[in-house]
Amino acid sequence: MLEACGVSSLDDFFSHLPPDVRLNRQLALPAGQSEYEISAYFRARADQNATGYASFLGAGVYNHYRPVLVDTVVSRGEFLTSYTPYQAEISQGTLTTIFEFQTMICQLTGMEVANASMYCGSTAVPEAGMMAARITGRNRLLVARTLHPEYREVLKTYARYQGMAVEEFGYTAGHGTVDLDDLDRRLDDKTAAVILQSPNFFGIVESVDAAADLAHKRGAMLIDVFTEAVSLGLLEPPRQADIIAGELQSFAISPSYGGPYAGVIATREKYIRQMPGRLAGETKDSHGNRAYCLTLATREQHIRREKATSNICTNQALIALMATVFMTVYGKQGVRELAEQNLAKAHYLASRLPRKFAGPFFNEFVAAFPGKSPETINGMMLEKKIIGGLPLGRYYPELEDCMLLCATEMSTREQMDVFAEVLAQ
Amino acid sequence: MLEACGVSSLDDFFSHLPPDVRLNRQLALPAGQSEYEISAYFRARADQNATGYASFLGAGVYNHYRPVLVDTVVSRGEFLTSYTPYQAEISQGTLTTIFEFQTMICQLTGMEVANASMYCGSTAVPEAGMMAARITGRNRLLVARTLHPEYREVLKTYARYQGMAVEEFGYTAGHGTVDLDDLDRRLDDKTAAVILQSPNFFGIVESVDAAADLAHKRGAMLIDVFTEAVSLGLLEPPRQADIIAGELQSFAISPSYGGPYAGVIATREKYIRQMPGRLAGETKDSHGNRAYCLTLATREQHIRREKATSNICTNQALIALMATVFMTVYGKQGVRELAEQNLAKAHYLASRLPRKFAGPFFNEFVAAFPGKSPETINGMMLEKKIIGGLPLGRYYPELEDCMLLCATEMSTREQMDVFAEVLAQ
Amino acid sequence: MISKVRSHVTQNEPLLFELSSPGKKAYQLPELDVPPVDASKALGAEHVRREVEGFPEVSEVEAIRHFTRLSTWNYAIDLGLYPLGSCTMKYNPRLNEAVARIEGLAWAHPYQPESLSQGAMEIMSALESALIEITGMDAVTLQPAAGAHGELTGILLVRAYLESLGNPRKKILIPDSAHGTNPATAAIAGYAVENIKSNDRGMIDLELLARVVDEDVAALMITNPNTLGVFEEQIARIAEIVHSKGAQVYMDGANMNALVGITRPGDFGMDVMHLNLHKTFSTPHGGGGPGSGPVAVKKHLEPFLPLPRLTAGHAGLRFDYDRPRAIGRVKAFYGNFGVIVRALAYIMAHGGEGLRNATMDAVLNANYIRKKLEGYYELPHRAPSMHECVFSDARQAKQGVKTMDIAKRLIDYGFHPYTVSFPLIVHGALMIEPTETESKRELDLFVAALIAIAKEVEEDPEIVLKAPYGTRTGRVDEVTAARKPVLRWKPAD
Amino acid sequence: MISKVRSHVTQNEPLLFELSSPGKKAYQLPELDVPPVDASKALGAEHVRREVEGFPEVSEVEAIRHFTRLSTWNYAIDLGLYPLGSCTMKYNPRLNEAVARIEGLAWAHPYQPESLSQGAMEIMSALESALIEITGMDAVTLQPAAGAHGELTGILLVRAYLESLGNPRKKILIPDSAHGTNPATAAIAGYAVENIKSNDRGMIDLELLARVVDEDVAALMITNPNTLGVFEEQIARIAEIVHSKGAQVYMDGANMNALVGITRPGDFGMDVMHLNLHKTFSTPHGGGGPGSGPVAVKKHLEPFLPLPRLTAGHAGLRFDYDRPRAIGRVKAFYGNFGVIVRALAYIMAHGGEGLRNATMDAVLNANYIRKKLEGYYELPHRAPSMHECVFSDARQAKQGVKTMDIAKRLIDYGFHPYTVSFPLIVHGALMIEPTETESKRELDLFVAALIAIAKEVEEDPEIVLKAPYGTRTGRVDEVTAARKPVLRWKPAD
Ligand SMILES: Cc1ncc(COP(=O)(O)O)c(C=O)c1O
Ligand SMILES: Cc1ncc(COP(=O)(O)O)c(C=O)c1O
Repeated sequence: MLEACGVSSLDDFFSHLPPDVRLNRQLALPAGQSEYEISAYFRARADQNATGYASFLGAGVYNHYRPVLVDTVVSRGEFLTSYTPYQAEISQGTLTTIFEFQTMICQLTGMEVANASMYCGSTAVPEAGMMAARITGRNRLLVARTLHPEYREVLKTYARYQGMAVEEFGYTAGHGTVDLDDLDRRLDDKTAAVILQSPNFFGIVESVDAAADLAHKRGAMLIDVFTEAVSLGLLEPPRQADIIAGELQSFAISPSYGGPYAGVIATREKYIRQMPGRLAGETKDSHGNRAYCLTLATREQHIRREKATSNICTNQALIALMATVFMTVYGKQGVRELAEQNLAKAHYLASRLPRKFAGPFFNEFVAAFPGKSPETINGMMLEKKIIGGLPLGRYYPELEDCMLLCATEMSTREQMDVFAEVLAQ
Repeated sequence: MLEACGVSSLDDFFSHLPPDVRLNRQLALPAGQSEYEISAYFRARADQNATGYASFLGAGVYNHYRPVLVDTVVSRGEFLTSYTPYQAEISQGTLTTIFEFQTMICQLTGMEVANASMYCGSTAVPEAGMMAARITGRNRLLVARTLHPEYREVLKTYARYQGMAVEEFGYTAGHGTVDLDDLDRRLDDKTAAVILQSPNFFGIVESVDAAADLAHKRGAMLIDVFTEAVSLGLLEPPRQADIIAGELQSFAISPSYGGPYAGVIATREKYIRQMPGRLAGETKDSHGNRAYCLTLATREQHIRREKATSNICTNQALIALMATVFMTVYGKQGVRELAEQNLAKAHYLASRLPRKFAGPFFNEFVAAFPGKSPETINGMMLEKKIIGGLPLGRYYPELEDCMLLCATEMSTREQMDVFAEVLAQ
Repeated sequence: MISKVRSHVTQNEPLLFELSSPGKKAYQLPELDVPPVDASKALGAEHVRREVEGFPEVSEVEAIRHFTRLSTWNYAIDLGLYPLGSCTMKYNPRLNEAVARIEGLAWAHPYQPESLSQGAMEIMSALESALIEITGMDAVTLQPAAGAHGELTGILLVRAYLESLGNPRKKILIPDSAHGTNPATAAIAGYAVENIKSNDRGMIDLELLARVVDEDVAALMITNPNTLGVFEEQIARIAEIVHSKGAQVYMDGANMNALVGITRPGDFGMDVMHLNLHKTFSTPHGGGGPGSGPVAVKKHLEPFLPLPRLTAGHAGLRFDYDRPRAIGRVKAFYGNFGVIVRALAYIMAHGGEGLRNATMDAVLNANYIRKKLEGYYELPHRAPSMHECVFSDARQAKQGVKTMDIAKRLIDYGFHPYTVSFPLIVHGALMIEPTETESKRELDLFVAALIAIAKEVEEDPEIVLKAPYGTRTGRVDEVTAARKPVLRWKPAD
Repeated sequence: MISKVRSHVTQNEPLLFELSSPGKKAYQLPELDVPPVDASKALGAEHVRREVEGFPEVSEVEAIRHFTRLSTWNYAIDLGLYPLGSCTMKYNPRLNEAVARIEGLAWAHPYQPESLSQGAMEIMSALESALIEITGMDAVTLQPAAGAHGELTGILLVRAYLESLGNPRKKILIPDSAHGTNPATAAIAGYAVENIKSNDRGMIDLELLARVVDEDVAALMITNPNTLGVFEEQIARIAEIVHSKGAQVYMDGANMNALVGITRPGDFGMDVMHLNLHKTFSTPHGGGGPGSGPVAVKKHLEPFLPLPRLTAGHAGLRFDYDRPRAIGRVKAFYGNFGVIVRALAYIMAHGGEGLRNATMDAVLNANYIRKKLEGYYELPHRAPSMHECVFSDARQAKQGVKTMDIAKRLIDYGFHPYTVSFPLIVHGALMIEPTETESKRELDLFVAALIAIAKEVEEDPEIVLKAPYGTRTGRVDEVTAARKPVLRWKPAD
């Protein structure tokens, strides 16, 4: 091949690089290793992590069973090793699954359109905020303190340099739901959108429609956020919301120490052209057969460049496919039964613990231990091979004696009983 | 559908069964369980088994690394969930891999033809014996005591009712190789075949050709058996053998507590029609393109019935495919380097232990501990999370103070040093 | 008109050996942590080969592409209905693959101490118990590697038992509808085979049977439901007749998918039988195997079961090798454990009721197909169908179209064919077994395809005779393959 | 004539919703071991939905067949060359998939105690160190989720840095050859974009650059090698010019596959850059993602890196949240850990020398294709190619054939097309990046296909204009799709 290229050595291909920028040594990295050694390395790292623990952690990342079919499907080379489906004639497999994904997200959220995925829930929120700003021509975002704290941090990072003001509104000490009066006070004609989460960070179901009414009165949009997709199997979606931004990790996406996950944005038809991210649409091929392709690309960076609705390019396609398979496996009955089991488990655990808030909750709730430190309690639990809840002090100073607990279909009664008993001591 | 069938209930389909043979209750089995519960059950069983132990067990089942590609390939539904390739036009994938398998087995064994697989090495041996009996018209089998003891047991079970006499010949106390004089003494004109294993059960390389010469002098055939396929990467195949019967477990087939494995029979072209098992052959399709199909079916039970060369039907296709992928991944260089590593590891371990036999060995050898019981030694090893060797007393009373040890590329120097040190105490 | 499939580009691929080029590799070994050993010194130069001549040399990406491309040339259950009669090609839950790969199971060595094998042994004993309940027999061995291997084991048990009574006897009776493995097995077990003709209902003729059973008969090998998918309604009488002459009844249980939860061989007089775990209990067939053929027996045959026997000891489960009357071993180690794991997982997922429902759905699907097609294809036997139905090409043959031609044409319609020309008692058989895991949708498409083909045969038989057209490989010349066998690749010289 | 592919039946398949029928299920949940809870009571009736309307109901076998059938409609790396320029579609070792699924990694919760997360943190820190060595930069954050996300992070770092010096400045300079994410990113970061024209060698024009860089310029976003696959030979000078006006140089590292082991951005003056782990370091692209876009910076930007920062504490690794000058978070948690695992596995498998060899092979393959095709396709820029080469359809356009038509025709020849009409500075671009994992055999087939198409264009352009023919789906009407968007399935009413 060198000959064909008319060079005598591979080095010749780099001879035009200025010598002073060349690296005149090998990279200082260990020599290449075998499959066996590499998997041994990662198994050893895995063993340093928590294994064999029961856990009551949620807070945006949930411990749900992953049906075997999920990896069976995403491991097929035809899905795993294909690129973004720009060439529709040899990408109908991916395109069809995206179209099905978009449809199922609409069915779950009650929205009219959904995109093909965002990086994750936390980045979907600022994208939704920017979208609202474009639509309303306003630049102020009101965000609930009951939105996931890390989501709020991401929102602030994104908003900061776009002249978008981000202001928070509070929650009621009794119910742990958004403080509608506080929201109403802060709403003004510059407000592009009100952003809240339901079930909120405390696991409590918000009255999104009430907040939406307030927002709409001032010409602002309502952005609803979800982190626990399983709740949608049981919860009435917020019909009054204008945009829904969510995280699908609960749908067969392993926690994987924080990612990759899949975010999504759903909204009303009329806002499509302001939507970020890829969209698959239905059309026909030259034989008149139904076919799918990526569409409305004029919103996107590769066409619109600095005027694009977002800079997103690579998204989370394969992860979204996991969610698609998950939704297919559970289906209509399954998503409901699954949600009901989560509800029952969390309520069983809650029934044995001191709850902080009175609001209705799904599979997470805040437990308060006046005078005790959540860290100490978690320490006791570790000895029982249980990872307790998330101490809330770091995010909510006023809740420093509280922890956020989660129970899912994977939590056994036995584990929950042990947790309660250890506490009782 | 019931309607279409003209019945009112599923039970109607069984109404013609005599009432007295009907089961009038549900089967007494636990109610159906979820994926999650079932995998939990099997994980719990797995935890009752040895896990996290180093092991020096071989004796027909070897601990070799399984390249990731193997499961990647055999997990593809197109291979995993297809049937025996009777319909060639939609089975070219399977047929081609079988043809490649047959070819690589020939290349490894130096034979001219190989079949598509037998159940395992232990059943391939009697099939080879029956084959020799058909070819020679004789009915006596001389089998080496250095053939795997369980293989000999299986051979006797098969031979017993076919009027085939199975007689054993011994090994030399010094070298642990077959006793050629004893063999020569026992050879007669009724002998259909001489059966021996190389490397033999003691891990020692036999001089197969010498035995072959003796056999051929009396018009008997020589059947060579291998249990450690990796040895063929380094060992000159027995060119004088007439039939080779082997076990491919070493080629990316997990030990799986004894099965499923894949056996194989290879021989000379002239004996094809006496061969048991399936064969894939090359031909053309209606467009003149190269194609493959199962062939020479007239040897098989579904055509020949009681006159078939064997009663085998279902074989070990998917397991043979694992071996095919393994041979592909390692290839010409790899099978040799792998064999060389096995040789080096076993010789390192042997260098620190008292060897029983002087014969040349590959990756297994017999260690003798005069006055000590191998069981006691293994007991000490277990405390160090090491599974020792196979005590030989049960199979060879004269070797009750011996154990068979194996080291492969998976055995680390550290493990072997620990083993030696524990012994030293 | 063909609505099930469309044609699409699929990659060509040479043989590995044609793809190979010197120096390429797809592997890497850990660095050797012990001194290297000179092979010729250690083994003797005469024992060391120069290389494995002709062995492939490819890169990792070439390897995965090779097998991925080849795989796309296959049809499979994961792609659609696979109605092979007598093969029970049902969907195989992927969970089974996952559990069989759990490290502590997949990497268990058969010789590791029993104390460190209790998990594996418990799995085996759990499956034995389940199969005993399902078959109504008294004991089970999991050692046989497949159905035919189970048959051999079973017939050897019969032989050992009869021998223990003083006379192994000479022959085995086998209905002419039986699967080829039955007579082949009898022969290996040293018995003469006497075929008995089925009556016009496709069942055993009791008079005939009564006439042929005598003191020379060791056993009757019967398949129930038989290969026509018909339940032997006189099964109890049949057993009586055979037993009356001191012979045994061997049941080929390959068709248990029609009986599980409905009736039990142990309850209708069978003495010994095998099961095909890879059919009834869903191990994927993997292009031809692996299988597992457990043998279930009545008490009187139990002492003869192969070595070793799994038994409960004081310190948990153990293998018993001390059984003087045992026939010996039929296989090294304990059976195809990996398949045993899958079968148990399948049984656990279904439970008693689920297994029974599966049986009923299997029978429903077969009868649905029979009903929909009986107007278009000849139904040689009218007895009620269980899990499969068998048509003949009698009508189509008048146009010169044979069952094999119809089978090939089915491929163009997007289906794997049914079993062709078996059982032998039906001339030009179309043997169709849909299994319970097929949806009505898939069955309707299949029925529509066979009806369309029947019409093609009427209107233009040529179309059918030259099929398939849609496949990357046209009809394959099997005659030449057998006449001049090419069984391995050789470098072109 | 087309030797790479043949057409074969592939299964049709409706949408899930068309497949669905009431009552079917593919799941089973464990039995509830706690008292059930009445949802309306617990949540308030108004919060409880009746059902998820339209949600699918299918059986397990229907589910697996659905996705298996759909998958066969895709092209993929596992099937062949995927020469998308700028996308680095290399083969992805399957080992990476296996290690990413090890339970202790895949099931690690981001909030589990740091003491029980040391393994995960060690992996992250090992990758950070490797990337620092590879890029020659001083610090790395693994938080960004993809390249574009890394760009945003990087530009925010520049902004925060400049702000700390008193003035964030107004604009970002971007060559007209840049990827669309560059300007899009600049805009989100609140900067005006000024495009700068490339010179006729496809590189940055130094005079022009010197003229446009002023105190309003925050940064130059440069891609090196640029999207023509050309190394900016004046890169050091460029950095000097930019720095001389107090601006920063941002390097888009999407093309690092051309540089790893050969030269390091840190050594030629780059201040900040992102890497696409899912390109250079081989995470499979999965039909569009996931990715990971670590950002590497020089010391002066380190204080501004996003929260939290992985640091070595006395009790092992810990996350530092106490960094007042940090830009904040760009993503919840710590980054796409699963992709990080894959990238580290890839780097470990190659080692330093292996990575360098990969780079050289990638450049060799691109140059080989360039050489073989330059006689048939217009090469608008003659500067030496690195990992990719860019042709234009100038010659074929004379026959009315555009790069997209040639791309579609390539599909008939069994290949995925190259990147079409990017970079924008080349009219009708054919952007070809083979990557190092392709064999000469596959490259030769690809070259032959493009040559054959060039001939077809001469002899009978019509053929090319109507392609593809071999696919189950003909050329797709994207115009209608955009004009009347149908973005979800709705029940036919
Ligand atoms: C009726 C019948 N009996 C026996 C067998 C043999 O079983 P196996 O193929 O597992 O050896 C089969 C399998 O095809 C069969 O259909
Ligand atoms: C040159 C260049 N820059 C940036 C990007 C954006 O990277 P990502 O798709 O990971 O966001 C790409 C990817 O297509 C690219 O090719």
